[in-house]
Amino acid sequence: MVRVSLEDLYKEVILDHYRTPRNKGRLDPHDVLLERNNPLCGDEIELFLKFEGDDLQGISFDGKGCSISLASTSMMTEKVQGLSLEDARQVTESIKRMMAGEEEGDMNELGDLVSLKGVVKYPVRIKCALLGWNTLLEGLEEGKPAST
Amino acid sequence: MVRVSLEDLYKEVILDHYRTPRNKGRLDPHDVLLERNNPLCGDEIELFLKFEGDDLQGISFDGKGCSISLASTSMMTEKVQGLSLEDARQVTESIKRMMAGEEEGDMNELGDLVSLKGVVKYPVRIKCALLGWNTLLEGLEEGKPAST
Amino acid sequence: MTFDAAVVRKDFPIFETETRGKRLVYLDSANTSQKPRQVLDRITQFYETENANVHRAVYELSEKATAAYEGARAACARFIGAPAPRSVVFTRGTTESINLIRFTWARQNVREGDEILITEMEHHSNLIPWQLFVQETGSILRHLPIDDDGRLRTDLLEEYVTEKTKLVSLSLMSNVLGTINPVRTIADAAHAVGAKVLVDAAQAAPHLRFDVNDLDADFLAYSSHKMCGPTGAGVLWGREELLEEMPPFHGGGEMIREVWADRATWNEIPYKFEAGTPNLAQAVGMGAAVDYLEGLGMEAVREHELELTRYALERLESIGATIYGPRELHDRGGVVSFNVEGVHPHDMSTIVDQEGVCIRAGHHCAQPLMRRLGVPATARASFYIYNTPEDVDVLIEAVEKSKGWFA
Amino acid sequence: MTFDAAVVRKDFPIFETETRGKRLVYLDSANTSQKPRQVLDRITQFYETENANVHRAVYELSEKATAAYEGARAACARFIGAPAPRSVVFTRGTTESINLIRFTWARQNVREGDEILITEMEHHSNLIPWQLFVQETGSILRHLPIDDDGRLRTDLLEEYVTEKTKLVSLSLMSNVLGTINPVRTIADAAHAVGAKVLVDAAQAAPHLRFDVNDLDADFLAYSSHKMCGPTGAGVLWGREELLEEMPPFHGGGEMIREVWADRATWNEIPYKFEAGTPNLAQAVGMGAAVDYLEGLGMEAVREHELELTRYALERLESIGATIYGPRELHDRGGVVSFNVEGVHPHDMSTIVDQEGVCIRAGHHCAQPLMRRLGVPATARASFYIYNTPEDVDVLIEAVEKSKGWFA
Ligand SMILES: Cc1ncc(COP(=O)(O)O)c(C=O)c1O
Ligand SMILES: Cc1ncc(COP(=O)(O)O)c(C=O)c1O
Repeated sequence: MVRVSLEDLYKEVILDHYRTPRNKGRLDPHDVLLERNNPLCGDEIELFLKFEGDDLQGISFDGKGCSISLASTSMMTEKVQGLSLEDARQVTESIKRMMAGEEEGDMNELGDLVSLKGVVKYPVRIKCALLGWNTLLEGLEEGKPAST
Repeated sequence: MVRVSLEDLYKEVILDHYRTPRNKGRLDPHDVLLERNNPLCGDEIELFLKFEGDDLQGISFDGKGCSISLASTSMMTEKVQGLSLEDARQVTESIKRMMAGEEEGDMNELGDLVSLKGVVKYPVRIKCALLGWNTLLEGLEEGKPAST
Repeated sequence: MTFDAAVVRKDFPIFETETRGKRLVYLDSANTSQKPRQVLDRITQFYETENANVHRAVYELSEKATAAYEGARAACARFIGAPAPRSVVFTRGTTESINLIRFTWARQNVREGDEILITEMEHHSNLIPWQLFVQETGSILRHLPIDDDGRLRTDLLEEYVTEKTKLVSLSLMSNVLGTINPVRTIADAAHAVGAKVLVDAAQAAPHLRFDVNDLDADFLAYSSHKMCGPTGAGVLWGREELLEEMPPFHGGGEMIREVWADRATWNEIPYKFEAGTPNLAQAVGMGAAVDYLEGLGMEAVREHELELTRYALERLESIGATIYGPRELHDRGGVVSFNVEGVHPHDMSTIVDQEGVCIRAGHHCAQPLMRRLGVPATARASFYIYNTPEDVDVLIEAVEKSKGWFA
Repeated sequence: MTFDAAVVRKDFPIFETETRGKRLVYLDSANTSQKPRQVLDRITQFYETENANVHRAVYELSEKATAAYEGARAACARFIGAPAPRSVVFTRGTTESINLIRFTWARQNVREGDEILITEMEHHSNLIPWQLFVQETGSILRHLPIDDDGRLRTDLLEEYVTEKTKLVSLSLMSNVLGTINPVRTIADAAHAVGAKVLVDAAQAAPHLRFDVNDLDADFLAYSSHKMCGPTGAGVLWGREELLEEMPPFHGGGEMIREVWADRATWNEIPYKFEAGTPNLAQAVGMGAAVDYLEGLGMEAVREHELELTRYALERLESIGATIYGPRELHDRGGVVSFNVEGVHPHDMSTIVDQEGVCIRAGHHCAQPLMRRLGVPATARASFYIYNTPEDVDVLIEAVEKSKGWFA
């Protein structure tokens, strides 16, 4: 298992996205807008989704919170933008399994996102890291059903 | 302090009164009848009192329960019968203080009753020993007020 | 496969002490059990190396505390065959667990004119909450009778379980009679009319292997202190879907999700029912008690107690004691209530205490049952894993002695 | 006359452990405190030499247990200047104590249209019970505001304490701001209109000397685990005449006197409110914690904490932290909430944890207060008898480090 020190986790992954969030701000037009929060730390996000057929054509977010929740959400938007709903769902499930410690996390599938695994060592922060992903999962439900 | 073994307490004091209770049965006529119990052990007594002016002219009891509650009540009736209400009250208070461990118990005032002190070593049984006395105290309240 | 109680006894530091200068013969485990070193050590270890508040804080110590606490929850779930740890709510004990149902599920689901069925052998903890509840709501409390052997009159179920019945609450094992009740039969009858079943497992959990699925229970309560665990801990298990639907009980920290000045939303189960700082070290200790008992094996525990009970019943009958509760061993636990002619149980208890024997005397928190049995009180000996046949011998000798005093 | 915290620290075994390979700097005592050996030993001693159920049994072991339990009650009464042990009810903690009043006294005395007054700085444990209560009864919940310094607006008392006010429930010390509230002033106003006063002393009891008579409180709640005692114990103190009048809360063993199938009578106070097997060992441990704190002297405790707080405020201000709560030390306890520009408190907490520093980050069970302060969360350092100025130095260094990461 890759051992990432907290300092590396922050300095090499989190801070970049925290300081320069990708896809931040309102997305217009959008098909779905979800507001979710993590009352424990006061993290709040708004997630905007735009569908095109079976694809997640557009995604953006806004919000405030700790660096882990915001960076994780920013990385998420980069990763899933343009994927099919089904693929987006699968990536999300992989991330959730990885954060639950059930899976190592596949570099090929997840790329950079694997570095989020460093958070697993800080159980209380896992909720922060997953806030965006859980919101996305809800949002995908409202999109076109993937192959049925 | 007199050290009474449990065996002595039972054999020399309690059992005599338990087997041959004094003043047992209904007293007629009576001025006061009180039924009281100690739900913890299921002890139940009925106490009959007859007043004559300021004196406790007659007293009897009936009931069922453990040997300590019945013997103590039997001894009580022997002791207070014929006393003035005020004296009966004072004896009762002395017994209660003795059982609370606040007083040694005065042989002159209490006589045989001092041997009840052996019960102090068995705190849960103190309630048994005092059932009759507490009932008497209530009953005396209903008698003529002592010197006011 | 059973164990050697004399060896098990060595796990329990209290047996290194004497009482009244005599070897301690502790026969009051139905009241509260003694605690093995393994459990005490776990509690101390928690305070010495993991102590912090749970769930709320980010630092490592709090994570350790949370892991210990949630690990205990998983153990307490596994112990009763509960499918998911999240269906286990930590409480102070059985009494609080039952009252929790009174203030939540029952308030939501039982209305004026509805019936709650308990039995004639219930502990006050499974009686008074329902008395209070029916007084508050105008519902009706009924009591399924027992027969003269101390077994439930299941032949009367049809009469007592009706369309009006909303809840059947009964003990899996009686703390006075030792009877093990046919909960599954009763649950089937209850479910047939749409009623829910709450099982008081305070006496069963320490002594019997059972499974909430086999019992088909809807709720089940048990206490730590009677099963080698610390005081101040207990469990309310409930079907997840029922717990989800129930309103919260106490308000406070941890049971909330979002809070405004005038309203709030609730945390997920089981936290919704765990307001305030939980009994952390006690839950952890209860988990250790589960581990300890599972180490011995609950089948072995049961077998050991059956042997002691057989022997005790035999010896008590041989000295002419009256036994309350079933005489045969089938569906019977290691609780033996008895009386000896001419000796009030309170006197007996005081006298045998001189010989180092701890038995309970009184109504055993079951006054209505005492009335049904027609006695003001009984003596009661109850057995556990650290008791030996020698303990029974000392008991019998001491009882004989008390008879001698009153002869 | 104060004590040497470095010496006191040696009483606490947890400080022999390390966290993340660093010296443990525990600054989360407002959440839960660490436990001294003296308390842990007392708990173990109870289980090893006195363990039995209380009140109910006749034998010597049970008498010892009862004496230990009632001795603890006397200690907990003395600690808050309560006139009689019988006015002290043992609960699981402050949260349960407050909910007990909600389900008993309040149900009996607060009606539709009546008002309950709390404050803007209350912990969820003194907020949610009243939200639930007013929803259940149609009464009204009001919040006495605070000023920007984090002190209660006592100048508004006349407006908030009215003829409709039946209960004023407030904390003696805030777990977020550190403010020590002028309870006596508020109690006088409440009593002038016939309202009762419930004091949440969860934060005050571990740190301040106070007396229920001087406060002129009617009820007061505090928790063991925050004051060197075990988890799973707490106190509800009440004026005897109020406790006498109140209906019982939980139904079960011990709280009854006589029981029939359909009704029962109640035991005397405090037992009327202690249904079921109590948290015996925890109460005994809480008593030992009282003894331990009284051994140090509560004045000395206060003085020690004031010094640490002065130093911490000074150093935090010197690194540009925003402080929430009073800046001056008068009427202020050793709880310091703060934020550092650019570093979310959760990130800070995770980062300082790497340096062995345990601080709390979040809403501290006071979400409405967070909104009033206009922040989603704060970091919080809280001090106790085992903290030293060195701990503050390590904290400041660690906070600087977290700033560095985000610089
Ligand atoms: C001010 C205040 N009130 C109430 C509580 C609740 O106490 P407990 O969690 O011990 O029930 C706390 C602590 O969490 C507190 O700080
Ligand atoms: C059958 C039964 N139910 C309930 C209880 C109450 O348990 P606790 O006192 O642990 O709340 C007991 C024990 O006292 C019991 O024996």
